[in-house]
Amino acid sequence: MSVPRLQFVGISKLFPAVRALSDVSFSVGAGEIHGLLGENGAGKSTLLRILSGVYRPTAGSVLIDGKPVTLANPVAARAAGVAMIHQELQQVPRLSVAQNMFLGHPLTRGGIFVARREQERRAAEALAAIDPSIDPAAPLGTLKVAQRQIVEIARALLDRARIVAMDEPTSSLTPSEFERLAEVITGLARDGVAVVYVSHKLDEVFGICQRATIMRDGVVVDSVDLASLSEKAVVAMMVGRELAQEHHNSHASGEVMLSVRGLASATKVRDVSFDLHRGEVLGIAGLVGSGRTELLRLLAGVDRASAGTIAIDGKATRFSSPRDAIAAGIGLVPEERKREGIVPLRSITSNMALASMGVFAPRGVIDHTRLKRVAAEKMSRVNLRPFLLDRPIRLFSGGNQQKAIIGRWLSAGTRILLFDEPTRGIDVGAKAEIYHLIEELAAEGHSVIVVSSELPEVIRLADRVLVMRDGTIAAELDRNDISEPAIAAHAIPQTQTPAARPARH
Amino acid sequence: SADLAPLNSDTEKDRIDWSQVEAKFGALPKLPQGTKAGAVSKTLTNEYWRSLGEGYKAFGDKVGVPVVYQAAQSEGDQLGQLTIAEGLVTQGYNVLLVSPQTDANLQPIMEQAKAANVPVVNVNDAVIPQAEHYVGNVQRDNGVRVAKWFIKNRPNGGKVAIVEGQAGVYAAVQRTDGFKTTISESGKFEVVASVPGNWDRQTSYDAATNILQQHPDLIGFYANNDGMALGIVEAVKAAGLQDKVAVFGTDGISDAYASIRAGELTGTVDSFPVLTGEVALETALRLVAGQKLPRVVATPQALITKDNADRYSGAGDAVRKALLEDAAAGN
Amino acid sequence: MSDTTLVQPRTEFLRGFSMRDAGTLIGLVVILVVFGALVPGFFAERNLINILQQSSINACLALGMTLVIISGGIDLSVGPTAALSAVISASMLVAGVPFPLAIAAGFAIGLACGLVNGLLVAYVGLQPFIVTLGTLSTYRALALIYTGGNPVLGLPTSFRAIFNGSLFGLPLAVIIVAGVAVIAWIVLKKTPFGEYLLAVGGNEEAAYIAGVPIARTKIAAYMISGLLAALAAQILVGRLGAAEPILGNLWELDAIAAAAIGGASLMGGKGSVVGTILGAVILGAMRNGLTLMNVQSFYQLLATGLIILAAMLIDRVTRGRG
Amino acid sequence: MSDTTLVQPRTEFLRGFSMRDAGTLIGLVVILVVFGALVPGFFAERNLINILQQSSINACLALGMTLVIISGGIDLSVGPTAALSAVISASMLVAGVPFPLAIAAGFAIGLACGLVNGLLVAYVGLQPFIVTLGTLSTYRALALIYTGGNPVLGLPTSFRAIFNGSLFGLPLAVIIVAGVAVIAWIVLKKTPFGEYLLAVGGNEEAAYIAGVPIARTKIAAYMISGLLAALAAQILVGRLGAAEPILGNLWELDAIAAAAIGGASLMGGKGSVVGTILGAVILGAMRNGLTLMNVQSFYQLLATGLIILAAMLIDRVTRGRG
Ligand SMILES: Nc1ncnc2c1ncn2[C@@H]1O[C@H](COP(=O)(O)OP(=O)(O)OP(=O)(O)O)[C@@H](O)[C@H]1O
Ligand SMILES: Nc1ncnc2c1ncn2[C@@H]1O[C@H](COP(=O)(O)OP(=O)(O)OP(=O)(O)O)[C@@H](O)[C@H]1O
Ligand SMILES: [Mg+2]
Ligand SMILES: [Mg+2]
Repeated sequence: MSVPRLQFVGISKLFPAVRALSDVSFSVGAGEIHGLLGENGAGKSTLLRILSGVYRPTAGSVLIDGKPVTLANPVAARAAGVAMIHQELQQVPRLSVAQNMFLGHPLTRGGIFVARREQERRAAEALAAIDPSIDPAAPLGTLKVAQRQIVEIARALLDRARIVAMDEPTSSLTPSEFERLAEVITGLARDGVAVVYVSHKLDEVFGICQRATIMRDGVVVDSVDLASLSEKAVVAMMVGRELAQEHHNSHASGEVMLSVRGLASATKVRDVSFDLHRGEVLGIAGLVGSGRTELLRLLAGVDRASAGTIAIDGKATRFSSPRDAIAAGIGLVPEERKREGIVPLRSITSNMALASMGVFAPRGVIDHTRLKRVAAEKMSRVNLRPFLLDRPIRLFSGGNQQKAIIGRWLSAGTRILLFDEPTRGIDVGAKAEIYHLIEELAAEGHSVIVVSSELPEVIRLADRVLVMRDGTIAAELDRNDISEPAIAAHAIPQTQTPAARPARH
Repeated sequence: SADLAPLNSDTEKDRIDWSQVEAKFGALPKLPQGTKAGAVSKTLTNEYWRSLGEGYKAFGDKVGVPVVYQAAQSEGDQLGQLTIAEGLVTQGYNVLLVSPQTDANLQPIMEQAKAANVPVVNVNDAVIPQAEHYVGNVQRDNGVRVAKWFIKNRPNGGKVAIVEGQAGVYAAVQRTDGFKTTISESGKFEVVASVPGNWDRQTSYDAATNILQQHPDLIGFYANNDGMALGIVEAVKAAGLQDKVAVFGTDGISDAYASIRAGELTGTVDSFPVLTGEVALETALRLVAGQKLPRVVATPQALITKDNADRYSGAGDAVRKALLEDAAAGN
Repeated sequence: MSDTTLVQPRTEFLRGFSMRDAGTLIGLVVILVVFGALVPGFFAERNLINILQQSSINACLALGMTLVIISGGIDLSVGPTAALSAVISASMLVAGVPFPLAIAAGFAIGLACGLVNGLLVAYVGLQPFIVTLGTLSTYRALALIYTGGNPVLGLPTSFRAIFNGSLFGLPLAVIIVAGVAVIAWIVLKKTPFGEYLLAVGGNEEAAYIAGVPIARTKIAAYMISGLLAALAAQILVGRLGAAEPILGNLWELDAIAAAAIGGASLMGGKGSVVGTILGAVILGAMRNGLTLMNVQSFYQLLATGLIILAAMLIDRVTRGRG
Repeated sequence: MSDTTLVQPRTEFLRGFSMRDAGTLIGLVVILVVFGALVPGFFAERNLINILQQSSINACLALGMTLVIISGGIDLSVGPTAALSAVISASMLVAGVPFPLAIAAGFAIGLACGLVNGLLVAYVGLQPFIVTLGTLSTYRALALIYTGGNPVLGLPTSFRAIFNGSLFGLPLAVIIVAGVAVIAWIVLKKTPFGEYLLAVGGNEEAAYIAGVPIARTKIAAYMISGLLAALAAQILVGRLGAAEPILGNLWELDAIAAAAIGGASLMGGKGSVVGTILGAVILGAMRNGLTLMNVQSFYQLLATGLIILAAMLIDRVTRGRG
């Protein structure tokens, strides 16, 4: 048997106060697509960051084609033939798409000037495989998250690397975009590239990976052949327990909590009307760019509506800031966690308490005893890991950051919760917890809106689904009518124009 | 003496000219053993203040009194200067010579020194209202002298311009006012511009360029110090007007003398910092010895032009002699 | 779960006095030891009190500056704000207005100056550096115009006693600023406003979505900075017995230096009250020591520059790659 | 591919001259029109040339500052760097060292000063503001110590002619700075280094992961800033005929103001060469106009402050929510 393309041998990584990896060993052959699975905080990103030269391992070594390599920095890793798609988008918004893709190793004319046209041409080629609609000359900041993620993927393809590491490359992508990505990845494997693929979407992993390594709390549980295992068995290995298959329970009452009429924004949302009932979980589905995020932002007071009314408990309200919406009982769990969700240098507790300072400081001074008690309570409810409430949130894995943001609204006593892609980048275990949580909230009489690009998620959670298309509501599906084909039928524009192209500014 | 009227060094009545001190109070009395003097200057980045320090040192050496001479880190560092002065008081110097950044920033020293029974002499420029002793020249007189030169040497009058020092600084205000008032009273001159130069060569150069551009028929500039005047000289040269425009500075730094000799700067009002330093330390030591002196000891100044530059730029004693002659002659 | 309780006490301690502050403290200790060895009488009680007193005005300003810096801004206009507040309040005193009213007016001016800065930053959305650079000139000009460039003299002696007295052998100014520091510490650590400041400076967008009143928080930071500048002005006027329109020249640089030495990040979201106070004392001790050593002013300037760099280096080394 | 060529000219133009620059240009036009109406002779060719000449030094510094600001830093030490470079180069000239050597030495000093700043920022990881605040004092002190505080006079006239001459009726200084601006524009827009600057200032982590040489990029920015400060010093020395150790006082503020008015963001990642030049001319035109109007010094200070604020406001309004 030939030497594996990539071998991790006894890798350990210690951060101050945290052992992120202990003695991790496994190998990936040339032409293999290898899944890397594990719950939030299992250490997947840390391992890949070691592979891509961002972190140095505390112990252990990485072998490429049997030879130990020193991956001292990203440049060395690239030179060793490693390309990486990072979980957090690593991009410069003010540079163009092509400039971002060639950042660090631009094409030049005579070694002096950046060969822009050439870069843009090559970028377009790489992008064409997944989303040809992206203009390589556009400033990256004008792209939507999903497109930015595609740019990130295309960038890794440019390198013609021997090893491609993908850390949740599809967290913002739709299933159809995944299909195209899958083709690209299989193509890479066919060319002998070793691919390490991290995703919380098990169907994807089962779809394209032959083997997978499963990690839990920084150690390898096992490297397995996926063909011989069920999803359920893999999940059990990931979480260390069996996850109960949950069913949808409705707690919706007839009482209207939130009533939206003719709501519109200056840019995208047009004439949206619907009611949200007490205890109801309302799903909003639609294609990327259909205006779901923007609708939630209007409801949460983040953006101003240009027309229409919002009434809560029958009382018409106007939001001039999220503060007003929060006072009215509405809270948003945003889509872009890093940019819109967390205050990176602050602790989990501070991040959690940010929206409910008034509650914790009834007389102007924060009651830290109470704050700690509530933080401990809420964070154990969302199962934060590691359970270090005073640690800066930036040191937590993405999934755990999300839990703190959810905790924020739990402690603020919010009655209407708006989730924008609530489980993006969140593992199966936590996902189940969050689903359970959403149901509990509904049972307690909260009203919930869930925007999600994962149809199973919508189907699992929603009592009722609104399908958005081009900024407006194309259909309303009752619980009994909810199905993937039904949603897809309404989401896709009837005329055969290409799927809603994002507006550029 | 809390009821001491706020000092105006230019107009104070209780004053004596430096040339009269010896005649009136006799030779410097014997000093207590171990007398040492502390001095705080405004800045050492300007030659004027360094020369003042040389004067202190020269006189100190002559009479065997050690002098420390410290300065703030930059002009305008008001609290830094206060820190320095406070340090000198706590260190037990017998007399303090201070040249404050502003009229008020060394005020606390007056009280601390009083408590420690240390006399304080305010030397030149900014004036501490509570000062019991002041040694220095009449700031206003600076401008007046230059104005008189114009009245005498440019009998036909014409347009003149002023480049001022830092806004709000006593010396700058007084000098400007002296010039403006005197030259305006003559009736033949017009002050077409009076703009800030912030004690800065480059700023003054730019200001002068702009003024000359607007008034090519200008006949003269008056600058509140020599650095600014030397910047103006360059602007005048660049405009090709060196034969038509007279430029005057203030302070009498060595560069100004060099420029006057080279025929570029028309003149400067020298306030003889070295001599001022000597007079100031002498005054301070007389106070240490217990003499009661008038509140202001006026030091000399003279308008220097090419004609008389040599008379005022020789060795220390020669200048002293020349100035004593001037004083006797009453100018 | 079990080790959470173990970790807690240390965490609690670290909250009040972080690793970062320990770094600054080491910097201060090094400087004190060096000067103590070089300068006889440096550790005399009188001299230590002098250091505190000489640091008090800068510390007062630096506390306000720290809050502004944490919010992601900067306030270059503290000196002119102090000057404007000083001359107006002083001329009211000279005109016979009762003390409390005149002092209140001075504080009101400080607040108003801060308000203007805050409004331009928070509502108009201009860059803090350039806004306060503009108001730096503007407020200074107003102070000069108001007084015609002359100092305001002849303040009632009884007024001066308020800010210039002593209590338990400590100058009142030191006690007042210590009080301000305690309040600032409480505000930053214990109140919603403190959390808001850290959040706004740390991630404005996230803070906005979480319902933090961005504009109000920023404006409040600038107003506090203005208020503390006015307080510093009162202390100084009490010390000097006069209010000058050119008072407070270059104060902003010292205040920023103190905050930065103390660990505030000019990128926002980070800063410490304890650190800032230590930073101000480092700068004060340095000036005092250099003067006592009779270092010539050019070399003092050199030492100032090098010590700022050294303090940052020591701090950098002691806290590691943080 | 076919419509690329159609779109090209507009894109190309917009790339060079953005909306943001248009805002700055409007600011400049407003100021010119106002002064033109108030001051007779403001639009005289001679005066316009004066404005350019008087803006040239600040523009030169501001270009370097812009690069540093784009990289996410700031350089407060430009004035003292210029002074140190000026006095050393001038004393070599006075000592009879050949021009090219003396000028090269001056430039080398500028580069060295920038290198120190850059190393402390990039390798030691100190905050740019505080590093250059420290070197601001340090370099100034070195210049003062080197000269004993005295200006260096008696420069050969033939040397002065180099930077003080005219070509086609334009002062050489203006032509030199225009050349520097063109180079800076090309560097920023067309070279990898320009991209790296934007990337490092825009998202340092992403830049690092992409393999951008972070440290080298930052150091280069500070070295360019130092070099341009040295160039500004040569121009000024040529103009004034003297190299003073106190030269360049407060230059940093003017340079930062020009860059900020021109659209540079002190948060990094953003800035425009065209905008900076316009910003420098705005400031120059303002000073010129106020002097010609013979505005009294207090009111000039007031006007300076208000015009900086107004320029930022005009700009803010014209570019909308950007
Ligand atoms: N820079 C750091 N400093 C300290 N701890 C860190 C750092 N980066 C990661 N960790 C910790 O290391 C552990 C592993 O994190 P990692 O990001 O690798 O998890 P992950 O498996 O990628 O999770 P997710 O699925 O949420 O992305 C977590 O406990 C995390 O908090
Ligand atoms: N703050 C904003 N400023 C400008 N344009 C925006 C803003 N937010 C959204 N858009 C644009 O509005 C359009 C609708 O995007 P939106 O994010 O609402 O879609 P979505 O259906 O939520 O898609 P996704 O699932 O990717 O979030 C997009 O073209 C997006 O670029
Ligand atoms: Mg991860
Ligand atoms: Mg969305």
